[in-house]
Order: sequence, then structure tokens, then C-alpha cells
Amino acid sequence: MASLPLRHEREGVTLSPRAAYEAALRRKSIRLAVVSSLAFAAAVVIFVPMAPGWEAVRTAFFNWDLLVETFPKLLQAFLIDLMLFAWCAPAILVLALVIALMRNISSPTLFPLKVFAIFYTDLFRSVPIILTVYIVGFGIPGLGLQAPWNSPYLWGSVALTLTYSAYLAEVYRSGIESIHKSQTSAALSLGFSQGDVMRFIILPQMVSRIMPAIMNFMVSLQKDVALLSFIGPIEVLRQANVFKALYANFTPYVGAAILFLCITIPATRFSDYLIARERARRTG
Amino acid sequence: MASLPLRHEREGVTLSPRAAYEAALRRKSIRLAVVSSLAFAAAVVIFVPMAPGWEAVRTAFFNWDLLVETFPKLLQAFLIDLMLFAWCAPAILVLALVIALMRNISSPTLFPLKVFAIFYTDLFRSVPIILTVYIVGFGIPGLGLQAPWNSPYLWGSVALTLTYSAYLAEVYRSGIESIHKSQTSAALSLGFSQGDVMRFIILPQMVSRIMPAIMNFMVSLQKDVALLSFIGPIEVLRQANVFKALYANFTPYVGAAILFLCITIPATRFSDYLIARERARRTG
Amino acid sequence: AGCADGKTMTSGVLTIATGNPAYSPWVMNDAPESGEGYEAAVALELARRLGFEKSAVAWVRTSFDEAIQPGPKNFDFNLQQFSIRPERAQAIDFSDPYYLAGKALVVRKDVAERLGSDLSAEKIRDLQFGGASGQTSAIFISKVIKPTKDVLLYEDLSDVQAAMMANQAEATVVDVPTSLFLTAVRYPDGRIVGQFAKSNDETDDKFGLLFAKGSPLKDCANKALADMKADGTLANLEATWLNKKAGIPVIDLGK
Amino acid sequence: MTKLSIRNLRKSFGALEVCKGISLDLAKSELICLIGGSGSGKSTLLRCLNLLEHIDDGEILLDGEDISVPGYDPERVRRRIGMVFQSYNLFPHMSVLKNLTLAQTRIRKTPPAEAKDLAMELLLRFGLADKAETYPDKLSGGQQQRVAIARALAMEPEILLLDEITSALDPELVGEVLRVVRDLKAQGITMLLATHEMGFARSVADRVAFLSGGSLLEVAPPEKIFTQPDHEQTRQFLKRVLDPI
Amino acid sequence: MTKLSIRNLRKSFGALEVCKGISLDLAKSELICLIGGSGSGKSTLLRCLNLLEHIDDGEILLDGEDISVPGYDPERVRRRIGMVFQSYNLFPHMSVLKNLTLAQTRIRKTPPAEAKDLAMELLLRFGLADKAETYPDKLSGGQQQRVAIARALAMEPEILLLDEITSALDPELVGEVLRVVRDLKAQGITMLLATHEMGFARSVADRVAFLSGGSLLEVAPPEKIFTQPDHEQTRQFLKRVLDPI
Ligand SMILES: Nc1ncnc2c1ncn2[C@@H]1O[C@H](COP(=O)(O)OP(=O)(O)OP(=O)(O)O)[C@@H](O)[C@H]1O
Ligand SMILES: Nc1ncnc2c1ncn2[C@@H]1O[C@H](COP(=O)(O)OP(=O)(O)OP(=O)(O)O)[C@@H](O)[C@H]1O
Ligand SMILES: [Mg+2]
Ligand SMILES: [Mg+2]
Repeated sequence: MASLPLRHEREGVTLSPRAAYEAALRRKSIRLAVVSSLAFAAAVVIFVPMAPGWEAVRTAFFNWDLLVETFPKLLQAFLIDLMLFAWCAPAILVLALVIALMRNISSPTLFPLKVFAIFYTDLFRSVPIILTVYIVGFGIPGLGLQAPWNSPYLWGSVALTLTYSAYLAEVYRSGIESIHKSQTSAALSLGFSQGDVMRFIILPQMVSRIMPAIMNFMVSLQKDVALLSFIGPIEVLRQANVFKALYANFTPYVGAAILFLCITIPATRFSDYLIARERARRTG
Repeated sequence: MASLPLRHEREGVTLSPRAAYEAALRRKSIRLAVVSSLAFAAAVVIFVPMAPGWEAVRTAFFNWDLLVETFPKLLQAFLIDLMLFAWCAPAILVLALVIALMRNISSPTLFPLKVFAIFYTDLFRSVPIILTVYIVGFGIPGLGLQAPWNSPYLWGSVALTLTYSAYLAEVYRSGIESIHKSQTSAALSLGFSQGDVMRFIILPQMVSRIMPAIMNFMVSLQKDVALLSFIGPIEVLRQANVFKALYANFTPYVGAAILFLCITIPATRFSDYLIARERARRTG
Repeated sequence: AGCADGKTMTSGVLTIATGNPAYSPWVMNDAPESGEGYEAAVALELARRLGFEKSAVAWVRTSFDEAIQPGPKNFDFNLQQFSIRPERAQAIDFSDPYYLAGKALVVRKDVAERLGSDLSAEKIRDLQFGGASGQTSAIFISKVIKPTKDVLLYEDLSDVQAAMMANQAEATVVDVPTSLFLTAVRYPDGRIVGQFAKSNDETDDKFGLLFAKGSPLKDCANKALADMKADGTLANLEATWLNKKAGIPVIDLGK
Repeated sequence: MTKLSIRNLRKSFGALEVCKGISLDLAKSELICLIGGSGSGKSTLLRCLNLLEHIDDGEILLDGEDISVPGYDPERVRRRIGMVFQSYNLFPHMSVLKNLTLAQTRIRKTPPAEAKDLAMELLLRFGLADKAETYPDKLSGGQQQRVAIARALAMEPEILLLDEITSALDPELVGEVLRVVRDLKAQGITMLLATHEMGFARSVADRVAFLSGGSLLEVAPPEKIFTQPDHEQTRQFLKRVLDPI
Repeated sequence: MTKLSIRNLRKSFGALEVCKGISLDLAKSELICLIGGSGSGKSTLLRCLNLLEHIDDGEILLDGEDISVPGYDPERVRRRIGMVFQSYNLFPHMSVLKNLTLAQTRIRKTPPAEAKDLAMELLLRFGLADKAETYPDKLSGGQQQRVAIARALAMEPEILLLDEITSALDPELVGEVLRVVRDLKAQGITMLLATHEMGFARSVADRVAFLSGGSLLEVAPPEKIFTQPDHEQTRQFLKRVLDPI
């Protein structure tokens, strides 16, 4: 069903009765949203503290003083997360694409590549990521690499990239396969090579379809760089863990969560905005 | 491009020159695949052990005796994983669908639900899953619940379900939005309600599109039930962790990985088979 | 001096690793450099005897995983209440013990009231135990106490404590010094109801320094430790940093 | 008796006004053909009538009741008004048979066996009985179009909106569709049919409506419109159309 | 001079044999219209010629060279043979203009400005200049079809395979397409055109090929085929077709 357009209001023209009615409906529902959210929040704020254990739980998870005390160090550790994310994310996006393309091969001569891609996704998805981190992060440097080539940052990132790209490759694959075959036919008939069809026709259409799923990966990767802490680097979740152990209190995790929220929410909203804009341009 | 059909061979009819040529091509590529895989495996088997640290790495990760010794207990702990998976997976699939449907609402009266769904996905994706596990697993029972209602199995599963369904909801959303609007138009014009359109037209088409992505979630959930071990239950990765600490050796993780592989690979292959069959039926 | 020459990672510097964080009373205030806390004091004294003054000691932090990984280590020795266990000998080396820990049973306040003075083996086996994964106490729980309910295992002691506060675990076992610190500072609602009789077998907790497999420094350290034991230094440090164990009733689990 | 009445209907896409105040009355069992150039707004008008597009202004009266008021239950309307789309819009995940029976069993609560009988009857009529178990992506263009028509007919609506329903059909099948349309008329079904085929319009319509650039310029019986239209514009369109080369 | 030669082409989908050994020669700059009932295999034949379907048997000779041998580079063929699809298959993520220019700049290496000029010229010719920046999903059926034709023409192929290219067009535009087709013929382009519109076939074709159930029954100049076909089956088809009601 067509959703109600907001256009008229913005333009500030005099409203027809129809438009006025719809505007009223919209206003009413927004009021309802606000009221019901407030009511829910109020219920939580009023009733939860009445539970017998509330005081202990509050201290364990929401200790303001501890939050203030630990936050600067958490923030500092968060920079490591950002740094790891900054180089893992592009590597994952690209490697996953390569795997997905190999997975998609139909030519018999390149069949071995397809087998490799299947093997790759099966293996790295099945093996617990923690083992991959251990084997790649401890095992490979343990074979006798010297500094700087034994850096846990390096090999930890490699481990993350291997695992994440196995998962993301499958998402790409579902995106690629969701494009109707007639698009490929049309592009081929114009003389595009298989590679060009992928690059100009399939991938652009796929990306906007699977964008929410890709954002999923970015959001979760941002937190999974914490796995690297198993092999050394002290990023924000590890730092929160240290504080937790030190103070026997979970508040530092809340501090970490706040940091993550500050990145995730704007990023998700922005990607949603881009998708919506693209959709509007295409279908009106 | 049309992939080469295998049909003729199977039927055992005499081959036309064209079919014979293609069959030869296929055989050649399979040979190539086998040979190149073997070559790669051989290279690994020959060269890696020549690294100076190989002996130490081999002992740390691939200790056969230790594997044999720890495997029975790992297997036993794996049953807990399976059990947790067995009830979390359906809960996640359903809850995620509910959230995705709420996210997809366009009616202004139900707008609050949409806001809630956005809030939900933002929150539970941003908050590190470990914090969710701690807050739900320790915090809620800590409010004063008595046995059996304070069970870590219960609340740990709740935490997992909350987080995973936030992620999966976004995958559903991208699936739903990838169905062309004309399908909705057609169904509505037949008199279907919005709900029926979703149920009979959008969801069935979406599911087969995002199946690989859903399998991703199942594969990773199977291993993330390990997060429950933070609040007590001893599942296979925790058991491996215990052995690791006991023997100062990572081999038990390899044992756990083997168990995961035994489930993941058949499951993925089976879902791929179903998708391929469905696709063949639809497009030939 | 002399024994350790050329055997350290960086010449002229002794690199000692401890946990992140390091717990009291082993290291006070998570600050090993100060030399306060039993392990910090032992480490510095040992360093001195090996010829490294306080200023020549570098402290690093490692997790257990980093301590046992197969590659080169970033420390000369590592101490964070590592128990000397024969199973670990394939991967790493231990020094002789620098502390022999007794084990205490810590329970929730309400459980302590329920138990009263009845410390019979059956009563104790019926408790819901929680333990920190990978630590010797957890092994002690399952191998020696053999509780009737499945043990719950956690990341570290603070999680065990949280589980006890959440009513999910009733009891845990920790070494005696930790138990005293725990109930005095961290978890006032916890009660030490008893300590376990030593069994003089592999379930006893002997803490040792951890070395990379085949570290040449091990013999020097063992010699210094033996000296410290012989001249009473270890006992003195123990008296300074680890509270008395007196007054805790002894639990006999029988055999 | 007026079955469907369109009053001053307006619809814009952004700055583009596609329906510029269209008014038209359809009597019960009347068949009006909508002709006009490509992009003149035929499909959009039909979509508006089925409440698939949100209209900007005007009224749509079904049996005298305004179905275009905001909040009016669109499902009730659509059960009574069937539509065949220019682009067919078959459901690709269902066999042809299922495409025809799902709405029957689900919405009209027809028993499955009955629904299947009706569907098979329609498929037989359109020469598609052997394709019942096939999926839409495996059909030729004309086969898909016939399935789309059959799907709408299976719902036995009171009003049918038909958008270019013969464009992919060979003339032989066009004849069959013409017969079907006449049958439906005889059953009292009201129809609005957008078409480019003037011959078809001429032979089937009660009245022909000429749409140009979003405005309804002229509505008249086919003989009149094809021989002596009122408007100069209509005359010119038909002149070019009937003798294009 | 024979440009494209089809020899005994066979194609099955599973048990359904859609092309039952079709042979046909197209001379350079010849225009052959393919007629036949819905489902008779017209679209499939065209797809086979463009190597979009894997054929089971037979040969396709382009300038005497067999392009159907396994392993022959299909891109080289498709650069020379253009195709317009019955279902248009526009690229929904690109503006109309981009739909027309991408292949030019990418494959023919036309400079962007030149490609744009050619595209705009084609759009103007088809009355779509104002839709250059619009996206395909916002176009009417006829507008999409015209864009699809323009997209193929922009590649200036030697041979054009056209599948029902006038089905969504009003007669006025059909006239325009007819003019375009004649121009192309004059430029020496060879065309194979599947159509349901006998009038169109009659006025444009050099020869007409009648396809029935996957077999090519008869190929002859339009005057002959429409007045005195050799085959009884052709006669009957045309009889029903030309006087369907
Ligand atoms: N992918 C496919 N799988 C199975 N059958 C198919 C497939 N594509 C087409 N067919 C069948 O092949 C036959 C010929 O189809 P084709 O599209 O070539 O017909 P056509 O002559 O173009 O018809 P129309 O005029 O209706 O477009 C039809 O019966 C159709 O159902
Ligand atoms: N969603 C949309 N957004 C913007 N413009 C649109 C949209 N849908 C249609 N249009 C425009 O509205 C006009 C009318 O389109 P419509 O589909 O109603 O034409 P039509 O008369 O059915 O044409 P045809 O005979 O070619 O099918 C066209 O110019 C088209 O480009
Ligand atoms: Mg239209
Ligand atoms: Mg066709």
C-alpha cells in the first residue's frame, strides 16, 4: 500500500481536506508513540527499583562513580578498536567479495576455484572464531616469525578477516542470487563480459538489497575485534574486563556499550537514509 | 550464461559430439580441481613442518593423544550446545521475524511499533553481547528471582535470543525489501490483507533469497551459545577452555571445532541443495 | 650475581609478567612495581638475588593464553598464582613452588546460615558450586569434592561472585589468602565456612613461576628460591602479606 | 445504474501530474475502453481505482459509496474490483495452478477442490492446462499474460480493471480473450480496459474514453469516436493511429 | 550474401522440445518476421541465436563461422548481435540515460560525451527526452519498451533480434518504430523480429517465417504467406488470426 506522503506539509501549501485529515492522523500516531514510550519508560523506572535485589543490581551494573572513573581509559582503549576496525573492515568486504564471486562461478574450467570457495566458507564458519584466533594469532607467529612479523595485531586481524569474510561471502552470495536472471541476460546480450555484468549490473543492485545485512557485519565486527584481546591487544572490551575483575563490577561494560552505541547508531541511521534515498530515486 | 547440463550423461544415452565435448571439458576440470587441491595440501604438509617453530606449534594445537583423551568429555559438553541451540534457534527465528515485520510497518497508527523495532535493533546490536549476557544473566535473577526462575540456562538463552534476533531482523528486512513492489500490488489487488501478502507472497520469496544468510546465523549461533558459559553452563567451548588451562594446550579447541564441523557442513550442504532444487523448479 | 647473566630477554633487564588485573593480596592495588603484595614482593626479592635492582625490573601483563602460547614469550618469568601441574609440563616449565595454598570454602550468607556448623561431606556435596574456569580450585571442586549438581564455571572470580549474588551459585572454593581478601573487601556477604584438609597429592595447590619451555633462567630462579626458603624470607613475606589462616575450621571430606 | 464513478481524480508523482482531474462514470456491466498514447496515464488511473496508489484529490464512488476516503478498508474494495497488470506480476514462487487458487481459497474461502476445478477450467479455456504445474518464470510472454487474466477471473469480481491484456498474445488468442470479455459482460461484470489495439476497442467497447496527457478528453461510443470525434486532438490521434505509416 | 544461418537448431527444456530442428538463412540487411502462436518458441529461438541459451544440437553460422561450437567466445558474438527482450529487462538501478550509455562507453569505448549524444538522439526520436534522468521503475509500459529498443540500437549491432518490440506501444509509436526499422534496413542491418501483429509483419518484412510448435513450417515473402501459403496449417493459423472474432 502506498505510504502517506509527507510532501504537502513541508511545502506549506494550503491543505486539501484529504491532506489535512492525513496530517492529523499522522500527528495523532506520533503523539501515541511518544506517550506509549514514556509510559513504558516510566513503568520500568518505577517498578524495577521495587524489586528486592535492585540496589545490588544497580551497584553492579550502573555505578556512576565507577563509570566516570573508568571511562577515560575505556575511551583510550576504544581507539584500538577503531584502528583494528579501520583495516579489518575493508579487508573483509573485499575478501568476502572475492570468495562470493568464486562461489558463483559456473564455468567448468574454473570449477576448482568454486570448490575452494565452498571449502573456505565451510571451514572458517565452522571453526570457532576463538580457535582461528589462537591458531593464526599464536600458531603462525609460533612457527618462528620475528618482530615485527609476529605482531598479534597483524595476525589477529588476519584471523578476524578470514572468519568474517567466510560469513559475509554467504551474504553476498544470497544477494547475488536474488538478482533475477533476466538482468544477466540483458547485460550479456549487450556484449558485457561476465565480469562486467557482475560489476555493473549485479553487484550494484545486490549491494543496496543487502545493505542492512552488511551493516550487521560492520556492527558486530566492531565488537568482535575484542577477540584479538585473547592474544594480547587490550582494546575496550578487554579493558572493561580488566576493570570488571578489578572492581568486581560490570559498570565498565556499560561504559564500553555507550562507546559502541555512539558509533553504531549514527552509522546505521546513515546507511538507512542512503538506502531510502536510493529507493525513492528508483521507485518514487 | 547457461551452465552445462549434466542430464545427458546421467541418462546414459549415446552422446552427440557436442555433449561429448562438454563432458570431456567437465571431466578435465574436475581432474584439475583434484590435482590442484592435492598439490596445495602437499605443499602445506611438506613446507610448514620445515618452519623452526613447527614442533612447538604442532604440540600446542595438534596433539593426538590429548585429542583422544579429551574428546569424550567434549562430546558430552557438546550436548549442552545442541540443547541450547535447539531452543534458541526457533525463538530467534520467530522473534526476529516479529521485529522485522514491526520495522516494516507503514501504517501511521502503528508507527510506535516501528519506532520500538528500530530502537530494539539499534540497542541490542550495539550493546556488546557479553554485556547483554551479564545484565540479563546475572542482573535479572539478581533482582530477587528464586530457583528455578534464576537459571543461567534460562536467562542466558534469553540474552542470546535478544541479541541474535536484533541482527537477524535486519537480514529479514533486507530480504523483505528486496521483493519488488509489484508483487505486493498484485497480491493486494486480489484482496489479500497486508498480513496475508506478507505471509504468502513476501516471506516465502524472501526466505529462499536470504537462506544462505540465515544459515550464517545458525552456524554462528551454534558457536555463540558458548557465551552462556560466561554465566555458568559448561558447554563444549568452555570445556575446551578448561582443558586448555589444565594442559596448557590448545588441542581441545581443535576437538571442539571437529564437532562443530560435523554439524555445520552437512547442514549447509543440505540447505544449499534445497535452494538449488527450488531454483531449478522455478527457473529450470 | 652472574647466574642470570645473558639469560634474560633483554640484557640487564628482568621482565616479569603478572596478570591483568593482578589481584590483592598477591599484588596490592594492581601495582606490582611498588613491590606491595605477596607475589610482587617475592618477585622483587628474587630479582634482587638474581642481580636486578627494582629499577632493572620491567613488568608486563599477560593473560593465561599468552603465557602458554607456542611462540616466543615476552617475559622472563610469569607469576599469577599458576599452579604447578604435571599436565602442563609439556608446554611450559615451572619453578619450584613459592607458596603452598590451602583451599577455603566460601558460601553465600544465607547458605552459611542454613549449613550452620554442619560441615559434613554430604551437605557440602549438595551445594551448587561455581568456580573460575581453568583455575585449580575448579579442578579441586570436581575431582575432590565431587558435588552432586553440575558445577558452573565462569571466566574469573568476579563472575563467580556475581553468580553468587544472583543466587545462581551457592558456594565456591578459592585459596585461603584470596578467600580472606574476598570476604573482607569484595564480597562482604560471603562467608568462609571452612578450609580443606591438605591431601598432599596433586590436588594441592603449589604456586610456581612459569617459564618458557627450556628457559635457562629456571635453575637460577630455583636456586634463589631455595635460598629464600632457607633463610626465612619467604615465610616473612607470607606473614607480611597473607593473613593468618588461624580460626578457620577444617573440613574433612574423607576419602 | 452507475456502478463506478470517478470524480475529478488527481494524482501526481512529484512534479509530474499524471491524472489531471479525471471524471468518468461506468454503468453496471458496461465496458469502457481506455485509449491514449503511451505515458498518458492509463495504468496509473487503473491503479488508483484499485486503491494501489494514494490519490491526491477527488472521489471514487463504488455503488455510490466513496471508497477513496482515507481510512476506508481497501481490502473490501479490492475483493470486489479485480485487476490484471500490464506487467502480469505473477507470483514466481508458486506454480501456475497455485497462482490461481491461493486467493480463492484464502479470501473467498472456496474449498480447495472447487478452487482447483475453477482454475483448471480457466486454464483449459486459455490453452494452458498442460502448464498447471509449471512455474511462471518458465512460461512464454503470452502464457504469462493468460495466467494473469485467469488469476483475476478466478476471483469473480464485480468490476475488472484490465491493463493491456492482449499485448503479448497472438491474434488467435486475442479472439479468445474477446470472447471471454463478452461472456463477462453478459454476466453483468463491469470493465475498464486500457488498450492500444483500436480494432479490439472498436469491437468490444460500449464506450471508448480517450486519455491525453492525464486528461480525459472525450468519452463516446466507438462508432462515434472512431468516425466523428468531437475533439480535434482525438481526431489527430486516431488519424495517426489508424494509418501510422 | 548470407549473414546468419541457422542449421537444424534443437533446444529442449527438460522433456519439452521447444525448437525441433530449425533451419533458416538471413541475408545481409534482410528483415525476417517470425510469427506463430504463443509458446511456439519464438523467444527461445532468439535467445539461442544470441547464445543466451545452451543449444542441444545444430549450428549457428555468423558470416559463415559456427558460433555455437562449445568454447566459442560469446561476447564477440553478442557485440555484433543486439537483442531487445519481450520483457524489456532494463537495469532498474540506472537512469534511462545510463541504461543507454553504459554499454557504449564500456564495450564500444565510445567517449562519454558522444555516447550521451547518441543516447539523447535516440530518446528524442522515441519521445523520451524528458525521461533521460528517470529510473525504469517509474516509466509506463510503453516507455520502458522504447528505452529497451533504444538501448539495443545504441550499440549499432550488425544483426538485431527483436522480440515483440511493439506490444506495449500505441499505434502512433508503432509507426515510429516501423520507420526506425526501415532506416536500419537501409543501413544494412539484418533483423529477425518476432511479432504478433500481422499488419506490422506484412508492412515491414522481406520474408515471414511461420513457427508452429517448435518447427519452422514455412518461410516466404509476406504477400505469398498472407495470401497463398503452402501449408494447410499456416492457412488455418492466418485465417483465425486475421479474422479472430
Ligand atoms: N526456462 C524454461 N523452462 C522450461 N520451459 C520453458 C522455459 N522457457 C520457455 N519455456 C517453454 O517453452 C515454450 C516456448 O516458449 P517461448 O518463450 O519461446 O514462446 P514464444 O513463442 O516466445 O511465446 P510468446 O509469443 O507467448 O512470447 C513455452 O511452452 C514455454 O512454456
Ligand atoms: N512511480 C512513478 N513515479 C514517477 N512517475 C511515474 C510513476 N509511475 C508512472 N509514472 C509516469 O506517469 C506517466 C503515466 O504513466 P502510466 O503508466 O500511467 O502510462 P500509460 O498510459 O499506462 O502508458 P503505457 O501505455 O505506455 O503503459 C508516465 O509518464 C510515467 O513516466
Ligand atoms: Mg500502462
Ligand atoms: Mg515470447
